[in-house]
Amino acid sequence: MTIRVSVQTAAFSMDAERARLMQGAHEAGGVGAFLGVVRGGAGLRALTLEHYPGMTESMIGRIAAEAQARFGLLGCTIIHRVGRLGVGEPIVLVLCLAAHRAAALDATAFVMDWLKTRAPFWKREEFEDGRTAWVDAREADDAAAARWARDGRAG
Amino acid sequence: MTIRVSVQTAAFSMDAERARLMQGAHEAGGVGAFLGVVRGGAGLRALTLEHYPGMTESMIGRIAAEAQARFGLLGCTIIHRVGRLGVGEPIVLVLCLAAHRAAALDATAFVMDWLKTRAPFWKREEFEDGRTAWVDAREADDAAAARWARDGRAG
Amino acid sequence: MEGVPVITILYFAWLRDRLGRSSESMPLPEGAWYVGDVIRTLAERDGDYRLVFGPQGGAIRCAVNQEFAGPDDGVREGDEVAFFPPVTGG
Amino acid sequence: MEGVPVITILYFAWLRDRLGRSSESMPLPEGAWYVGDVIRTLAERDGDYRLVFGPQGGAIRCAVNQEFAGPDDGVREGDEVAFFPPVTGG
Repeated sequence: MTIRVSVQTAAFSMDAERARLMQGAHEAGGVGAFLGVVRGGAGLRALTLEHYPGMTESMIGRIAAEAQARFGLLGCTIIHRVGRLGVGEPIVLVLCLAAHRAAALDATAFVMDWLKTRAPFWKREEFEDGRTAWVDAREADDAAAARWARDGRAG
Repeated sequence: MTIRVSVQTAAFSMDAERARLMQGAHEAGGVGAFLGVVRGGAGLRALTLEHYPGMTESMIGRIAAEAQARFGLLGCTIIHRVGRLGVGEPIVLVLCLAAHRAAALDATAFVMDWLKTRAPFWKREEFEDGRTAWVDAREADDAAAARWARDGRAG
Repeated sequence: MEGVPVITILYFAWLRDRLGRSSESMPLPEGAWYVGDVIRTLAERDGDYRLVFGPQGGAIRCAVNQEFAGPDDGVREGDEVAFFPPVTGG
Repeated sequence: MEGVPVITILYFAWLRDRLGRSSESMPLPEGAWYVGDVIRTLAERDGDYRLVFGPQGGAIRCAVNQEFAGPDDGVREGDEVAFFPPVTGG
């Protein structure tokens, strides 16, 4: 089991991360993935992501370890960018390596739901007219994360 | 809505396909993805994938259109390789672009389940000792696809 | 053979390996004709055809003009009728 | 200040913007001390602190030594106590 966690300003490559994750994992059948990007609309120009250094890495590492245990993953990569990101730019990449597709995709959804509610990141929106505003947390994200606690699929 | 279907022998790039899928889709929030690879074990050396040209493309196109309608996708890319592929090599890539992560990941699972049961591909295994054998269809795949018919999540 | 209505039959995967061919033409008798009739006609042949299409054969799927089809689906002149094992892609 | 037990307080996102600082030290009185006590102490200050930590303030989360914590969690000398809005990553 390989867990790789990175909080970075730089862009990332899905191909490079996929190759790194799969290195030597001959029993792997597939990689589930989610790539989150800055969604445009309502005059949004960019987001600035801030985080709590130290706590971020530790919480993400725990989320990855929890996913590994629940879904029997062979590996998990979580990369989260910080800093200023324009509309359409990638924010987050989750890759979950498993023997079978159901585990890989369920684990990916699990990681994203927990990232949204447990990892200390905050987004500030910047609009075309120069206005900025901190993004409010969505109740829907708490609900999405909570379903893993009552869900029969795992644990 | 952009649907891209390709059946090819060549390798593919997740980064290039992701960029192509997202081109101009400013309302997109994320990409759900699955990359299937040749799983090793039991002395397996390679798989050879055969398909039914014409019917394959038409069935995959329909699966993508069905996913778009059910999950409100902004785009869907399905690339399936044919020919001889060694252990660890990518076989299939599914990318589903949506405004929100749940739709993107659910659609990815939906596409994979239907690909396994409706797209006319066949795999022949080739072992270290030179033996070859056609892979039997898994009943688990029929069950996975059937759940979308009774599942309340969509249609 | 001019004037005789025919269908094209395609074989994939282990069916093709076993029968030693990937396609053939089959003349179509007069009257209504169904996928089930094509299977029975093939099963009545000797050797490998009987093994593949007879009651001892493995699981087989069929498509007519690239649409999945069952024994009760009709077959007409010029149709492409494909036989293959359950699919194993993805 | 030598010898006086202190904790470090961190502020993130709109709390930091509103308070105009990202961190500060707070002396710790004698006896048992909890996150709720820290919040009350900050809310009793003037101006922006009262707006942020008082009953009219927005939703706030807390972490003690980088673990999520609630009002009943203890605080000890040298602890890092962080206040921030509900998270919005991913």
